[in-house]
Amino acid sequence: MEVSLDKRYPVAAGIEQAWAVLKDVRATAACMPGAAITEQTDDTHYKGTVKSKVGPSTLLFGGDIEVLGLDEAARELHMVGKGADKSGSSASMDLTAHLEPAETQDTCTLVGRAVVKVNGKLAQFGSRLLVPVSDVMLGQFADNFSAAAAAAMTRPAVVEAPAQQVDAAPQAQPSAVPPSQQIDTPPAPAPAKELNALALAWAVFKSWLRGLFGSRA
Amino acid sequence: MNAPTDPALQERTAALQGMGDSRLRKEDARFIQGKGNYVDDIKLPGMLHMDIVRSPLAHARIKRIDKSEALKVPGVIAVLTAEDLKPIKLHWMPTLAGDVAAVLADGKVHFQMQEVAVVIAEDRYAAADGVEAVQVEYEELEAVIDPYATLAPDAPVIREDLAGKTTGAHGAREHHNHIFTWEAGDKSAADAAFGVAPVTVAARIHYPRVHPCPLETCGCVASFDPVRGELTTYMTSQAPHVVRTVVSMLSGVPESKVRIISPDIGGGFGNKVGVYPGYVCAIVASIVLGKPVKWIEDRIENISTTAFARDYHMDGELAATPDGKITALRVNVIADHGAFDACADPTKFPAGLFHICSGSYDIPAAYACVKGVYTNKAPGGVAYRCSFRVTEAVYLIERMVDILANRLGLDKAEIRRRNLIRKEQFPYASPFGFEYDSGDYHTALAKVLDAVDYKGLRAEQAAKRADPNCPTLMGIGLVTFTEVVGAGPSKMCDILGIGMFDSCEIRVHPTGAAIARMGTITQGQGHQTTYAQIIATELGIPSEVIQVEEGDTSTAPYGLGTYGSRSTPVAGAAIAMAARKIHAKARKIAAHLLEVGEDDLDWEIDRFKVKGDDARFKTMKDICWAAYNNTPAGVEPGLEAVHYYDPPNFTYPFGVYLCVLDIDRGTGETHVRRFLALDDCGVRINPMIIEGQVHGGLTEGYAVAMGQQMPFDAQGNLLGNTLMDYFLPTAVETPHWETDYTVTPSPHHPLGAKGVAESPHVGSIPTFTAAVVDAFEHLGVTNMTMPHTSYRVWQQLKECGAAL
Amino acid sequence: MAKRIIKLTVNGKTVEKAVEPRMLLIHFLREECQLTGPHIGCETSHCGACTVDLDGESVKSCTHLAVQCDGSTVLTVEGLAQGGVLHAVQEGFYKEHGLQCGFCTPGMLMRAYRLLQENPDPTEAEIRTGISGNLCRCTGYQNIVKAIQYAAKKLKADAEAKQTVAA
Amino acid sequence: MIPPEFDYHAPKTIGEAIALLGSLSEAKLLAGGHSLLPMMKLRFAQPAHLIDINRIPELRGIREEGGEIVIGAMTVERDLIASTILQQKLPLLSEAPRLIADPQVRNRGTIGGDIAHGDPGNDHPAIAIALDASFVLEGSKGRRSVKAESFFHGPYMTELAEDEILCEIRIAPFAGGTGWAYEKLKRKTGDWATAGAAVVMRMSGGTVSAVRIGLTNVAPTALRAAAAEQALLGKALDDAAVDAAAAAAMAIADPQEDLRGDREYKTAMTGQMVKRALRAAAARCR
Repeated sequence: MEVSLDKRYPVAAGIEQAWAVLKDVRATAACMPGAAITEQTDDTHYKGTVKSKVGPSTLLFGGDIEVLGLDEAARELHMVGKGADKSGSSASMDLTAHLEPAETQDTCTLVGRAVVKVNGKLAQFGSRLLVPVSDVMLGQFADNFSAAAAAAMTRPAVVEAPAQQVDAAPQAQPSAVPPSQQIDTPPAPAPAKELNALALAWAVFKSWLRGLFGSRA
Repeated sequence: MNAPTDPALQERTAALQGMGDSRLRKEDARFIQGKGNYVDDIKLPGMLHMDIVRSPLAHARIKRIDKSEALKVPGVIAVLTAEDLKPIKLHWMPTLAGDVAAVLADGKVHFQMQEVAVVIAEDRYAAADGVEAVQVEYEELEAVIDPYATLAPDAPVIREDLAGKTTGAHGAREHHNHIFTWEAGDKSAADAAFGVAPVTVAARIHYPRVHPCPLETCGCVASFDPVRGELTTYMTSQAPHVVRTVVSMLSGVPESKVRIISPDIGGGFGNKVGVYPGYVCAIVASIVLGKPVKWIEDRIENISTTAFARDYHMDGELAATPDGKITALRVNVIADHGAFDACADPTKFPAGLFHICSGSYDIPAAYACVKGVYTNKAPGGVAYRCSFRVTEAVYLIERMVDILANRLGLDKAEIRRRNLIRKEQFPYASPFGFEYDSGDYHTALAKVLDAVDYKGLRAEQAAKRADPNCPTLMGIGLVTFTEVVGAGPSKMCDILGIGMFDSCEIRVHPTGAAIARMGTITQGQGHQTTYAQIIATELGIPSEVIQVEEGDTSTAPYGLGTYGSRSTPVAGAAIAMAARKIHAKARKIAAHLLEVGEDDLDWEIDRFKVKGDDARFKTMKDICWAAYNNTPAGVEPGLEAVHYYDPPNFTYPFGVYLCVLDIDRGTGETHVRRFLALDDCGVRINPMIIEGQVHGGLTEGYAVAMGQQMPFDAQGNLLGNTLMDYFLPTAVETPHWETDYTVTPSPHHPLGAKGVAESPHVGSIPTFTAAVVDAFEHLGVTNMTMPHTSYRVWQQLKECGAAL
Repeated sequence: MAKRIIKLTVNGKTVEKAVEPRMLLIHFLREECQLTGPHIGCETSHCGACTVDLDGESVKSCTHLAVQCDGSTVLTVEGLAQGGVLHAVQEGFYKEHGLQCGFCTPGMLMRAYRLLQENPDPTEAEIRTGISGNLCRCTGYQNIVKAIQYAAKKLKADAEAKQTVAA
Repeated sequence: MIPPEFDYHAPKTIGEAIALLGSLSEAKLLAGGHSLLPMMKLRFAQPAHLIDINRIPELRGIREEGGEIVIGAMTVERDLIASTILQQKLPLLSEAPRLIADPQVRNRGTIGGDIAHGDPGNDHPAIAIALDASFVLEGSKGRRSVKAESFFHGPYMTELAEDEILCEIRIAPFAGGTGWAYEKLKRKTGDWATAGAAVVMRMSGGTVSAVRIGLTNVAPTALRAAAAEQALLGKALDDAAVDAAAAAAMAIADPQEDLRGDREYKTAMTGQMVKRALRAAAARCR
């Protein structure tokens, strides 16, 4: 089961600040609901987890993230995440995101194209939910990203001068900043995020079973 | 059976409950009291439970399997992977089709939910916990789902284990995903006929992948006795003796020390013919651990991995004269066999008996070519309640005949009348080399058309079509099919080199009670009831005292099992022949007791009488007793016989089915208003059971035609593998069935019987499609692909501008 | 997980056992009580092969926890016949050829048994709806409908006979 | 298919249940269990605790109170069908459950469980919207009442807070002359709706004087087809009016594709079900 999503989200921060977050894989990953980077294996490879914990349901995806491209000039990040959970599902997302200036100096637009693929139980029981669920997840990602970018504004130290990176090959250099110095991206307003995550994941799990159980709890 | 008129004789005949009697079923007593003995009911001391770790991906490399967490789960005893099976060379196993199949994935998975590892634990709960704890790392590969795309030059290689193999079990392989190409008929004759034909029609007919889905899933209990070195396995198998042979070959345990017991089976329908990885792993686990190991599939595993059916993509062509006389048939098939060629067909027939596809029609020239291909789907290709690939064949020819009728503006009954093989042409040599044994197709057709007032129905349909405000579309489907069953003559048919005979052994005891054992195995067909009826009539002893036993390879004679409607045609014949051997000996004993010559005796129902002297006779009961204490000189005591029957030919049951349905133009829902099934299965042994078999076959046919499907997405995920989505109709959806019959005995079968259980499945499916398509015919539609769900039918309504 | 002691009446006998909270009623009956009449066909509450009578209602025991049944009364197909005499529904299935492979039969019988108490004189449509939670792959239901009609008739006759005796 | 381990609790009162819900982590309420248990067998759901609310008498039963019909949330479908109160005063609610699941499941499945899950595929949400029902919720902060129409926020997102339990469904009995219908298209017995429509209406002087329409499984939540209602009010129920209402309902349908059909089919079926339900309801208006 595969779907492509093209999205545009407003960001409540200037393009430079937003780029500071976007090019930082850890910071960007942290904006994905329930996602976390657990380990960096080399310049472009990371290990991470995505956890959706909802009512009775827990889906823990462990997997790899590879940064395929980080284009300073185009303000574009291209990364692929692949993972599997223990109950027999796997999922992957090929994400290309770049930033465009907006009308005002202190806002910009996050433009994303994601190709989401799911296999196993997820695809068998929940394929029809893929689009709406991905929509919600990306929507939350955008909110968190915007919040992170806004927060980053107050931390000019971590924003490298573009000049240094202008000639950067598409090959990513996220390790230019050692993990220890990475900005700790503030989470989006916790209650809100949690509520969404709960409702969302509950939706996912219950929805997988839609069409599966012609009966009632 | 010419029934006697004398009341006394009638009474004695009735007392036997023999051939033709609607005898109530002997097996029911245990089933209605919950005392059936199905495989999951079997509990052995110290028995362990096995569960299977399966791949979420359809095509992937296995990078790593980590058992450690699973082994920590309380109650888990062992976890086996391909690496554990390698030393004993059991990580791959041979298939019935001459291919090999992975028992546990060997570095690569080829279809979704393929077996990757097994967990053996103290109970099924711990086993399930263990399965969840096994960590497997995969590297996803591009999956190939489309059977045409799989033959593209650059298509991913599905079977790396076959690299460099340019020939398979059935000849040359022309592509890395190609299995075989099989031809039948006379291509040049067919091509010539098409060359000069004034009328030709062509169509691509897809018969989608479906699953037999018996209510009981597959399973086994393997029990190896390390002291005696004996392996006993209780197994849901339609062919226990063949399985024993395979198990012996695989395990190295001598066949004499392998015992396969098929207990009560909760429906088979072809799903339980094959040998599955679960069986092999349970057996290995039992041998390794020295304890009984039970494996029971769950429903999702059953639908997803064990033995699908059909998946034939057929390009059919008919050549004809302007007045509708068919002159030639050509058909080219792409057969999607999934990741391993595990079709259950006679060895020499990789496409089964698909070449019955000239059907009930007198077609001078015909040619068929079937190409088998690999895709990233589960293996199978079994005969789902039909003889090998006969359902596909009948579907093809019946669709093509309707399409030709449409082209010529001929009525569907009329075009059949013009092409059906005539009574006097039997035995009829088909263009594919079959010799149809007997038939009277025109009589059967006329009987059905009269019964439903066919003319009246067509008039009603015309009136409805003329009314633009009519909320429904009315369709009439008519099918005149011929099956080929009873595989089969060993000169043509074998499995693993073993001829497809079947067997019977009868022992009659002093009191006149008998035990009979066969190589077949009932899955609901009522063998214990009907087989006894055959013996009762042949030997004149009551059915009630005849015990029929099957399914235990240690007690039953070797037989090929029950599938492809072969029990009555093959085992039924073996029973009659064995009984006749006993009958001949009984005559000797009777002559001895009555002190007359054998030729001075007449047989009458249950006794030998001295010609012309009704007072002097010996009943079979008398003779049975004498057989153990007073046999003539030179005649050994006892009264038993064995017969292995190798049929001289297949049998060819036929039928005429008619369906009337109405389609709701608003929702696309179909309502079957009437369905009449006329079957001719030759001589009828138990009419009650025959009618029951027909009801069941029609209902399965309805399910296949109207709802069953196994949809895959581009990555090879099977969508809809539970009973929520996989269509098994309830009593509410199932139509009311009308049945009728004619009797045209098989000339070569000792009883004249042909077999019936599968005709209604084979015959009804094209009838439903014909009816649905017929409803749209005036709108220019000539074919539609199953299943005819409300959704698909509505799409057709919309396309034709007929949706409300 | 700590086991719970549950006590229930199964086919007239009191059964007291310690079970895991997650144990399904169908497994409790089949594994703990050795009552293998009820079968497992789909595990998602669609096929009805596991149907038993729980406190006077038909339920699918594959979708029910044993702990939920503490204090309950369960009747399975094994408890239908009384004193060696088949119940009318059992007789009906036999006489009308209402079964073939027999796998759905125990659930079908238990549903028919309860249906005829809910509605002693059902129409064919009511019977078909009444057993729509039970799947059969063999019979096409036509003879099952006849079997239930047979049982309805017999139960009615038996009841009338009783009344005349009483009168 | 074996559920994972969990601990089991069977409170006897609503208060105990709410307390458990507040104190236990990863706890889930167990009502009829016919969605939750299969989900657990698939190991999608792995609650540490199940709180079985089947043994709470105050959650069951149907009664009349202050001019309202009050239905306990744990009242099973079979009891709705059998209720003489409903048959006489809210016939839609005793008739519609016949189209839900199958007889065995209707013996366990509850109206409250059906509603509380907020599953757009469930039938009661749309029916409750058509009936203008109120839901009584109770939690640690006490009781509150919510209109059916404003209860469903998204797929499985409802007004119900984590520590709240749906206790009652309150509905005003039908006024004289009220017509009703629930039309549900499904593939087979026990299936979820491909599309469904619930209608409650009254006519006076040959025109529609009141009407409420609820839609099942054609959007992320059950919907009230307000525009469709407006298209009918004050009009005679002729083909034009019915078509207009159906069109208005189709306009708000936002279904997801699945094996039942694509968006186009489900949207079209929304219109079909609305038309059929309106005609059936009209035929019952006296």
